Order: sequence, then C-alpha cells, then structure tokens
Amino acid sequence: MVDLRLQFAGIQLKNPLLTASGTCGYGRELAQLFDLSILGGICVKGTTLEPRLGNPPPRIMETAGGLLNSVGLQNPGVEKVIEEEMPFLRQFDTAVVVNIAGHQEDDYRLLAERLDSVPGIAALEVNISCPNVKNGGMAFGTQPATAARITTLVRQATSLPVIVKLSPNVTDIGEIAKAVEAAGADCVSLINTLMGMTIDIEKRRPFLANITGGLSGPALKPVALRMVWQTYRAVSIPIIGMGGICNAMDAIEFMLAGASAFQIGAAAFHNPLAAPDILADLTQWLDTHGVAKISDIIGEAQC
Amino acid sequence: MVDLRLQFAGIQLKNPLLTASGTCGYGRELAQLFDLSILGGICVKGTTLEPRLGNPPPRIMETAGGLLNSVGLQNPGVEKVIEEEMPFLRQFDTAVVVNIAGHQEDDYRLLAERLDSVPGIAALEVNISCPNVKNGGMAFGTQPATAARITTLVRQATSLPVIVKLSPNVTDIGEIAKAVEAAGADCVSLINTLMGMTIDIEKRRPFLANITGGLSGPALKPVALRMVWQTYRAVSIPIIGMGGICNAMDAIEFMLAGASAFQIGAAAFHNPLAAPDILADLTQWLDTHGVAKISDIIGEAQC
Amino acid sequence: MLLEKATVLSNKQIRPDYWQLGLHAPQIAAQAQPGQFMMVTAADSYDPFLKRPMGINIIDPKSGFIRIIYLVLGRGTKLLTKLRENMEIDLLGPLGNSWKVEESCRRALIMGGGSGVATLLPLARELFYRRVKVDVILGARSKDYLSCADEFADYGSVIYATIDGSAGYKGLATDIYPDDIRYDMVYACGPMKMMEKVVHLSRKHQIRCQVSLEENMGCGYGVCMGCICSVREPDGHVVYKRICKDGPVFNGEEVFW
Amino acid sequence: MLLEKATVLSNKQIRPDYWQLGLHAPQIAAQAQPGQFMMVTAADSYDPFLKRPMGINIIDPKSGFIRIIYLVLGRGTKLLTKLRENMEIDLLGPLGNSWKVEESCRRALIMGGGSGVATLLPLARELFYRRVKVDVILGARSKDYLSCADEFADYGSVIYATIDGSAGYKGLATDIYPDDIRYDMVYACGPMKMMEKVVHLSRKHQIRCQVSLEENMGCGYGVCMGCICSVREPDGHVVYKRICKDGPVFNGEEVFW
Ligand SMILES: Cc1cc2nc3c(=O)[nH]c(=O)nc-3n(C[C@H](O)[C@H](O)[C@H](O)COP(=O)(O)OP(=O)(O)OC[C@H]3O[C@@H](n4cnc5c(N)ncnc54)[C@H](O)[C@@H]3O)c2cc1C
Ligand SMILES: Cc1cc2nc3c(=O)[nH]c(=O)nc-3n(C[C@H](O)[C@H](O)[C@H](O)COP(=O)(O)OP(=O)(O)OC[C@H]3O[C@@H](n4cnc5c(N)ncnc54)[C@H](O)[C@@H]3O)c2cc1C
Ligand SMILES: Cc1cc2nc3c(=O)[nH]c(=O)nc-3n(C[C@H](O)[C@H](O)[C@H](O)COP(=O)(O)O)c2cc1C
Ligand SMILES: Cc1cc2nc3c(=O)[nH]c(=O)nc-3n(C[C@H](O)[C@H](O)[C@H](O)COP(=O)(O)O)c2cc1C
Ligand code: FES
Ligand code: FES
Repeated sequence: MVDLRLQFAGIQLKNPLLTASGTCGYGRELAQLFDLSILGGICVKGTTLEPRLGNPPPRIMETAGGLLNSVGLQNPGVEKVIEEEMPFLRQFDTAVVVNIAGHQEDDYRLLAERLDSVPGIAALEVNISCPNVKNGGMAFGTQPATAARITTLVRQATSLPVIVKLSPNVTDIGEIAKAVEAAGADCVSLINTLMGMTIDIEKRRPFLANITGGLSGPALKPVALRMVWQTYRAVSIPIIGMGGICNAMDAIEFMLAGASAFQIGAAAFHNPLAAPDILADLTQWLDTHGVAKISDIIGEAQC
Repeated sequence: MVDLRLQFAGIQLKNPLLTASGTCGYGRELAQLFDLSILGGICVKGTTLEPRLGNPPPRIMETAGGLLNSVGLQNPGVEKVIEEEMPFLRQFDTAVVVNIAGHQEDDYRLLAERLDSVPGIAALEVNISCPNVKNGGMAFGTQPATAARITTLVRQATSLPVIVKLSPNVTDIGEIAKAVEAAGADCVSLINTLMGMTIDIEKRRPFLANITGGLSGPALKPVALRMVWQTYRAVSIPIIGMGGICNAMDAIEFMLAGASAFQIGAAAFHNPLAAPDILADLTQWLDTHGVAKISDIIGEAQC
Repeated sequence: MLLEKATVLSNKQIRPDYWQLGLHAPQIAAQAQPGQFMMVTAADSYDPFLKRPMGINIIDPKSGFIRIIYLVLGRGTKLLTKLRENMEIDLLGPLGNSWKVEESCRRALIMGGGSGVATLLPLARELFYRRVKVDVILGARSKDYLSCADEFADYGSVIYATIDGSAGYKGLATDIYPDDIRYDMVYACGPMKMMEKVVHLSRKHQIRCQVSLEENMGCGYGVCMGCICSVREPDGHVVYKRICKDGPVFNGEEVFW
Repeated sequence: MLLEKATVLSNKQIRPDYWQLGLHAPQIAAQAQPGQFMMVTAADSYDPFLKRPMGINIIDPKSGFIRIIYLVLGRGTKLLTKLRENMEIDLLGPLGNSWKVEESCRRALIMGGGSGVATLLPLARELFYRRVKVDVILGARSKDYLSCADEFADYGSVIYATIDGSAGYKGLATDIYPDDIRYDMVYACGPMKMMEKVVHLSRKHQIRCQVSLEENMGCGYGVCMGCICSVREPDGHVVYKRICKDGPVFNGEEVFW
C-alpha cells in the first residue's frame, strides 16, 4: 500500500489532502460527517485580528461548474479562534493550518506574532488573495512588491512554516511566486478564487450584494492547474495546489503538475464526503499504478 | 416588437449577436444550419499574413462547463481569405468582422492595410490575446504599451472601425482597455480565452500537444462578465462582450454590464443552433419586459 | 446530519409548477424534526454544482418515508422532475434547527405562503399530537397553487387567501391575520415580505412568532458562511447568523429585516 | 447536416462496457451514408459541455431507425446509459464524409477493432448489396467484447482475433491480414495502432485502403479546427485536415502517422 506521508517546508502531513480555508469552517461541522484525523490537514477560515462580520447577503451564487462567493472573511477574530476553536482542533491528529488575513500590512505581523506560540498549529497560510474585501486582500497579492513585503513581515514574526496563498487574478503568477519565495516564504498555496460576477437580470443589478465575488469549483480547475504548472517552473519552494479539485483524478493532475499537496474547497459543497472519498480513490489509484510513495508523482508530468 | 438595431464605433448591426472568431469558421458550415443573414455579425477565424498550420493535435479537451482549445490560429492566410472566403460572406446581409493576428507587431499593420479596401468588411478585430501561439498573440495583449502600439499601427493603416480584442489573463483589464482606447481603438471586445491546462494522468503529460490551451464556455462566464463590468467603468468606447454566453439570459447580463453587443463562441459547440435560439429568446425577453430599443439596456445594471 | 442514498418512491406534479417527491430515506426519517431541511441534487454532473435546500414535508420515522414538495424554478429543480421511481438520490440531512414547540403552548397560528407551506405541515402535525389548537392560514397566487391544504385540515382549521380570489379571501394571507385571538405562538414560512409583515403584526399583538428564512446556500451544513441573515442580539448588537445551521427557524423578534 | 430531436426506442447493454442505442430519427436516417457519424449528448446541462461523436451502426431510411453502439468510457457515455425508452435526445448529423465504394470493387476486406467496429457494419451491408465479396476480420480483447459479429455474418465471411484467444485467432486482427488475397479495397476502423498497421500491410500488398480516424472534437461540423489530422498532399506537403468535415474517412496512403 502506497505511503501517503509527506514532509516539506517544515510541515509533516499524513497525506496530501487538506481542506481549503473558508470551506470547512473550523472543522466542527465536518467532524459530524467523518473523523477529521483522516485528513492530511485542515486550513481554517481566514482569520483576522478583530472579529469581522463580512459582506451582506446574498453571498453565494451558483455558476456553471462552480460558484461565486463574497463572504468577505467573516470570522470571530484571532483571540476567539485561539480560545474556542484551537482546543477543538487539537483533538485531532491532523495538521492545522491557520489562514490569516489583514486589512493593512502590519495586521499580518501582529497575527503571526500572536499565533506563533499557540500550540497545535502546523503552519500559517498567509491570505493575500481574498477578492472579497475592500482593503487589503487581493490588492496585496497582485503586486510582487506588496506580496513580498507581507511575506517578510510574517516570516520575521513567526517560527512557524509560512505558506503564502496566491491570487490567480494576475498576469504572471510566476512573478508573484518568485517575489514571495525571495522574501522568505517556505511554501506557496494556489489558487485563491478568480474574481467574477453575475447579474440578476430581473432586478438589473449584480446578484451578490458585494457586486463581485470569487469563483471556485471545477469550472476554474484548468486555470488553477496551469498556474500550478507555471509556478512549479518558476520557484523551488513547494506548492500546495488547489482550485476545483473534486475527485482523485483531479488531485493527481495537480500533483503531477508540481503540487506537493492539495486542498479541496468547493468540492465539499457538491459532496460533503469529498475528503474521505478522494482519499480512498487516491489510495486505490496509486496502488493500482504501483506508486510506492505519493511523493514520487510530484511534478512528474513531462511534456 | 423591440428594435434590435445598434450603431456604435462606426459599425451598424441589425442585432447585437455576433459569432465569435474561431468558433464559426468562415460561415460555410453554419450556413447549412441557418441563414447567416439573421446574425448581427460574424467574426471570422483569426487571420494571419501567411497561411498557418496551427498547433499539433490533440487540440481540444472538455473541462467542467467548457473546453480548452489550442488550435493556434490555423488559417489559410489573408490572401486566400480575401479571394475565397470574402465572396462567400458578402452574399449575406450581416456584418463581417475580420479577426487579425500577427507574429510580430508589423504584421498587424500589413494585415490592416491589405484588408482596408476589401469590400464587405464591417470592422477589423485585432487579436492581441490568443493564448495559443508562441510569438505574438497573448504576449501582445498583456502589456499596456504593446497593446497600445499595435492599436496605433492598425488605426493608422485602415479607415475601418478597429475593435481590439483583449486578453483576460491580466491583473487589470481596465488598464489595458484604457491604453488601447488612448491609442485609437474604436471599440474593445472581450474576453478571449483564459489560459488553462489539463493533464492526462495515465500518460503523465499535458493532454493538449501545445501543453496549455484557452478556456472558453460557461465555466468562465462570471470572469468575463466581471471584466466587461470593469472595462465599462474604465473606458468610454463601446464594448463587445463575450465569454461563456450560452443563452439569452447570459447575453442580457453582458449587455446590462455594459456591452453594446455580444459574441457567442463555444455555445455553438454545445448547441449548433445557439445563434438563432438566443436571438429568438432575446427578442421575446425584451418584448415581455417592455424594452423598446435594445440599446436601452446597455450598461443599465446598477449597484 | 448524514449523507443518505435515498430511493425515489414517487415523483409527480401536483400543482402548476409544484411537484411532490416521495423518498425512502430511513436514516434521515429517523432523525428529522419539523422545520429541518435537506440538501438535495438530482444531477450526476458538476452543473448544477450545488445542492438545493428543501424543507421536509412529511417525516415518517416508522416507514422511513420522507416527502418533499418543490416549486420548479431553475435548473436544479427542473432536474428533480426527471427523477423516476426506484432511482437513487443523495440527501444530506436532516439540517438546521427546528420549529420550537413549547410545553405551555395551547393555541398556535400557522401562516404559510408559496413554497414555504411545505415545511409547516410536519409542524402542524406535531402541534396536533401535542394537543395544541391550530389555525392555519395559507396564501397562494390562486386556488391552483394551494398545496397541502387538505392535509393541514387533518390537524387544524384552515383558511385561504388567494391573490385572485379563486379560493377563500381575495388578498394576502397577512390581511386575514386574526387580530382577536391570543395565540401562544405564530409560525410563519413564505415570502420575505409576508414574514416581515407577520413579525410586525405579532409584535403589535405581543405574540411571539417564529419564522423560517431562506437564502442562497453554498454548503447547507455550516462550513461556508454563505447563508447568513442579520440577527439582533439581546444587547442590541446586530450579528450575522447562518440560516443553515443557526436557523432556518429564528424568533421573529430577533431577525433584523 | 441537421439538428434532429430523436426518440429513444431502446438502450441496452450488449457487452461488458458496450451499449446499443436504438433511435427514431427519420430525417437523419434519410440522409446518412455508411461511415458518417453524429454528435450526441444526453445531458441537459453544461457539464458535460461538448457533444460526443458517434458512428452510425444501422441506418434504415425507410423506418427512420438509427442505431449507435457505444463504449462506456467517461462522463458523456455514462450519461448515455441513463436514456430510457421514449426519452428524447438531440442529434446533429449526418456528419463527415463516408466510406467510398468504387463501382469496380469486387472483393473487399473489412478490419474492425474495439468501438471502431460499429461504423463498419453499414459499409458491409452496402458492399453486400453492391455484390462485393466481403471478408471481415474483427479484433477484440476477448470473446465477450466482440460486437456485431453475427450481423456482419449476414454480409460476408467473418473471422475473429482476440487477445486472450477466447474466440478465433489468439492475437491481433492485423496478425491474420490475408496476405494471399488481392482485395480491391481494405476498410479499417479501430485503434490508431491497428489502422497504421493495416495501412502498412496494404501498402506492402499494393492494395488501397481507407481508414476512419478519431480525434477529440469541439464542434463536429467543421467550424472549430479542433479535430485535425496530418495528411500528405500529392505534392508531398503535409497539411492539417478536419476529421469531422474532411473525414472521418481518409485514404490510408495520405494519412501521415
Ligand atoms: C431552508 C430552505 C428550505 C427550503 N425548502 C423548500 C421547499 O420545501 N420547497 C421548495 O420548493 N423550495 C424550498 N426552498 C427554496 C429552494 O431551495 C429553491 O427554490 C431552489 O434552491 C431553487 O433551485 P433551482 O435550481 O430551481 O433555481 P436556480 O435559480 O437555478 O438556483 C440557482 C441557485 O440559487 C439558489 N436559490 C434559488 N432560489 C433560492 C431560494 N429561494 N432559497 C435558497 N436558495 C435559492 C439555488 O439553491 C442555487 O444555488 C428552501 C430554501 C431554503 C433555504
Ligand atoms: C468520428 C467518430 C466516430 C466515433 N464513433 C464511435 C462509435 O460508434 N462508438 C463508440 O463507442 N465510440 C465512438 N467514437 C469515440 C467516442 O466519441 C468517444 O469514446 C467518446 O467521445 C468518449 O466520451 P466520454 O464522455 O465517454 O469520455 P470522456 O473521457 O469524458 O470524454 C472527454 C472528451 O474527450 C473526447 N473523447 C474521448 N475519447 C475520444 C475518442 N476516442 N474520440 C473522440 N473524442 C474522444 C470526448 O468526446 C469528450 O470531448 C467515435 C469518435 C469519432 C471521432
Ligand atoms: C465560501 C468560500 C470561502 C472562502 N474563504 C476563504 C478564506 O477565508 N481564506 C482563503 O484563503 N480562501 C478562501 N476561499 C478560497 C478557497 O480556500 C480556495 O482557494 C478556492 O475556493 C479554490 O478552491 P476550490 O475550487 O477547491 O474551492 C474561500 C472559498 C469559498 C468557496
Ligand atoms: C476553438 C476556438 C478557437 C478560437 N479561435 C480564435 C481566434 O482565432 N481568434 C480569436 O480572437 N479568438 C478565438 N477564440 C476565442 C473566442 O473567439 C472567444 O473569445 C472565447 O472562446 C470566449 O467566448 P466563448 O466562451 O463564448 O467561447 C477561439 C475559441 C475557441 C473555442
Ligand atoms: S450554506 Fe454554508 S454556512 Fe450555510
Ligand atoms: S471538431 Fe470542430 S472542426 Fe472538427
């Protein structure tokens, strides 16, 4: 049976599957459906210094092969996450990745400092790519200089592994990845959502109250996979790939393109058991194909 | 009954529906399915100075809610198009838009000069956004300076209306649109395909021989619509919107977002009668909603 | 909450635009409470991608029978109409909280409109078995659109309001809110406008009320924060709550319209 | 070429992974020639988005009957298996060119492998009616996978090659290419490797041959330039031709492998 364990960027995973930030809450609901300890890891909802209400509803609209969301980082703030959510998450034998987001650059530093000594955190995922907040968010992730600056701030404030989560809403993702690599990122994760919108033609206004939202789901998988492929050729730090992964075959594509691990997001809306289902099918596929260690397939697609 | 006629950027259309470049050939095959004279216009396959073979197969792969293509501008070259295809197209009472593409900047000037005096051309669509060619193509459309330079070359070489077709593979489409507006474009059309890829996991190599391809179809509609919305706020020249339009409701969304007309591409693969079907449903919707002139809905979505 | 592969027992049109889907889903039927809902899809494809929230209209834990009544609106519900006997369908449920029935409740008013009527039927039944006297007001566009009216009649007295006057009172359900009866609780599910009005009327008469809200949902089980509504906390603060997890039933007074 | 709403007459599994779909499609049946194909979808959704190319296995212009034999491979063909009697399905067809049968043809060899066998049956029938003596070699993984064998037997002599030897010769169809017969034409459809071999063998024996090619298709009717193959022109130039419009049948000699 294939060895699914992975070790990269100072992160140890029992398998390559993590649940993506914003699509698994803090694990409480998924824990009712399956044992969270089966997961390689869990990336919690984007966490900010202060509690955030997020954007007004409607926040979700289905699109062909995916959905738009404009949640806008609703979360109880870092203190509540440490007090109330971390103890719950520590019960499980899985890597807990805390996704952090700021309004201003210094927020990232403060968040990283605050979380540095909290037990049970495997890594920080630095969200500089949220398309749904006015200040900060994606604006940070579309300019190499800002992206690098925030990376440095976080890198200096914590001894935890630093994963920088990149935005797909850019001309050249390789350029941004290089900038954050140079600034000290241990790992990059990509992609966050692609900015999109939909209009209610009866009301003649954007359907989402926030006007635009982030597209996720299988619709954007080809774009995400291309970006992982490009990033793999641009940097030498490991990559966590995501964007539309809904089954084991999708996941294998991402790993062959160069991802060391992958996250599943919207898949859990389509199928709440996506994580266990993908893990089972992945194991079976790797076994059938005689793969001894999952790490053997990383970046193995040739052209 | 609603008046579907439109006039903008020196182009006259009997209705807002054009078939998109590369998805309708030179009209011969569609003419077997319906009368091309029902169309607002037809944008012919990307035409280059010399004949082009395009990329090796496989060139097409389906994705969730869309497809990737890496055709790479296969076409018989501008002379054959003028000799063999234009006479055929002139038979129909529809606006013929010739989509032009070059390897190098000067190609665009030569193409525009050559086509300037050819009878029966309603406008030139300048393709600076093809993701499937090595030299030129998208590389031209992702930098404001190059995009503007090519626009100027074409503008100076022809008296025909100049539509510049923009790439979605950019951080800020408004910036590119402004650059080509300033350089003399009469109109912009958007979006061309989003760059994507897919991997054959059994063969462990990219499925498309060209490695990457362009994503089109409903999957990318939310991204295309958002870009039309942003561009409408960035420039004052008219916009021709496209990207995933498959039904009349989709088309109305684009017009409400700011498009003066729209193109349908991949829709014709899903439903070869997409053009007549959309026109019929569009007319009915506008009538039911008491719209007197189609131009009354352009950019009418408010937030 | 669990994912159950249910078998379709029947699926038929009962009103213009309304269909009734009978399912064998013993695990969910064993747990479901009146007011809870499920996430449902008929598609074996990524389009439509999301599951659809659907209230449970009949819950029979003994036989494992569950019924949904659905309004055919868009792509998802159109696909539901293609289900035939013996086909299988994935259900996620039961989801959300449920209608609260207090021990002290003696007389209750149920107000339903449109597709919201469906989720009120198991409540009426529950109230009936708990010996609460139930009055039901059902609103619809016209006589043809009134669903479950006969079934409600098994549990209480039913009156109608139709916009075109083809059955009962001509007008809105809220127009015939009984001013003169001191209900212990009012339960409402229907269009937002209607529920807002019910809350307003109940407040005027100092009667507590519960409403079941709707919003577009990503997950339906609380992970995405997609389906929020504004709720006023006791301290006056307005917070966002998840309709799918903290609701769909809320105290009318706390909802911030 | 036209778009026709066909009615499903039957849809059943005939072999492991192979299904047979009978359709009433009078307009297409009236026009279709052996070797032509159709673009087919079973989905009322944008996923799968593209139609699937499928050869026509029986064409009966009189009754309007058309049959397809399809291998269940991915999402699109899996959805085809859900079609039931009396359902409707959109067909675009007939598409492409057809097998060329020359007046002078007296004896022909048909070589089919895998799902490629289907499109050869109407050719065998045509040849039979034109009094051409037909030999058929069918290749498959095993006996269970041989389809249409009995039907071919109505039109000519049939021999088999199976990889596991469960029927006929144990090996590849091309292994039993009859070296000693001077056919006027060889017709082949099957895996690329097999067709390449057939072309090679035919060239060796100076017999002309036709092959029916496959490639992923965007449109199926010639507008997208998606489905090309390399063809060597008489002047030696290699050009790209559209399989859907200029093919799917090509002279074996001109295909550039
Ligand atoms: C808790 C709850 C219980 C419900 N119970 C019932 C019921 O018992 N019977 C019934 O007919 N309807 C019920 N609805 C409404 C039902 O979910 C929608 O009518 C349905 O989702 C529409 O899907 P569609 O594919 O037809 O429409 P589309 O327009 O194609 O849907 C597009 C997207 O919008 C969402 N959406 C559209 N309308 C609504 C809505 N009113 N509420 C939530 N999401 C919506 C869809 O779920 C989907 O994600 C309930 C909604 C909620 C939130
Ligand atoms: C002219 C022609 C005639 C054909 N006739 C038959 C027939 O009679 N019976 C039969 O079983 N099969 C036939 N095929 C092959 C058939 O089209 C594919 O098996 C089918 O498209 C696979 O679809 P899927 O959804 O199962 O697979 P998926 O893997 O989900 O398909 C993904 C995409 O790849 C395309 N694709 C995958 N395999 C092929 C292939 N071999 N050829 C072309 N496109 C492919 C699909 O059309 C789709 O666009 C024919 C192909 C061509 C080109
Ligand atoms: C409802 C929703 C909320 C999200 N919230 C966050 C978030 O808080 N932080 C973040 O970094 N990404 C967030 N994302 C993005 C996902 O983590 C992921 O990058 C994206 O959805 C693409 O993956 P998918 O297609 O598998 O969903 C969110 C996505 C969705 C759908
Ligand atoms: C097979 C194919 C070929 C295309 N060829 C061209 C082309 O030659 N020139 C061009 O400007 N756009 C080309 N496009 C892009 C389309 O014109 C259009 O911009 C894009 O497909 C988005 O619209 P859609 O989603 O409606 O297809 C092509 C698209 C497809 C699918
Ligand atoms: S729908 Fe996801 S939290 Fe309610
Ligand atoms: S599939 Fe479009 S040209 Fe052949």
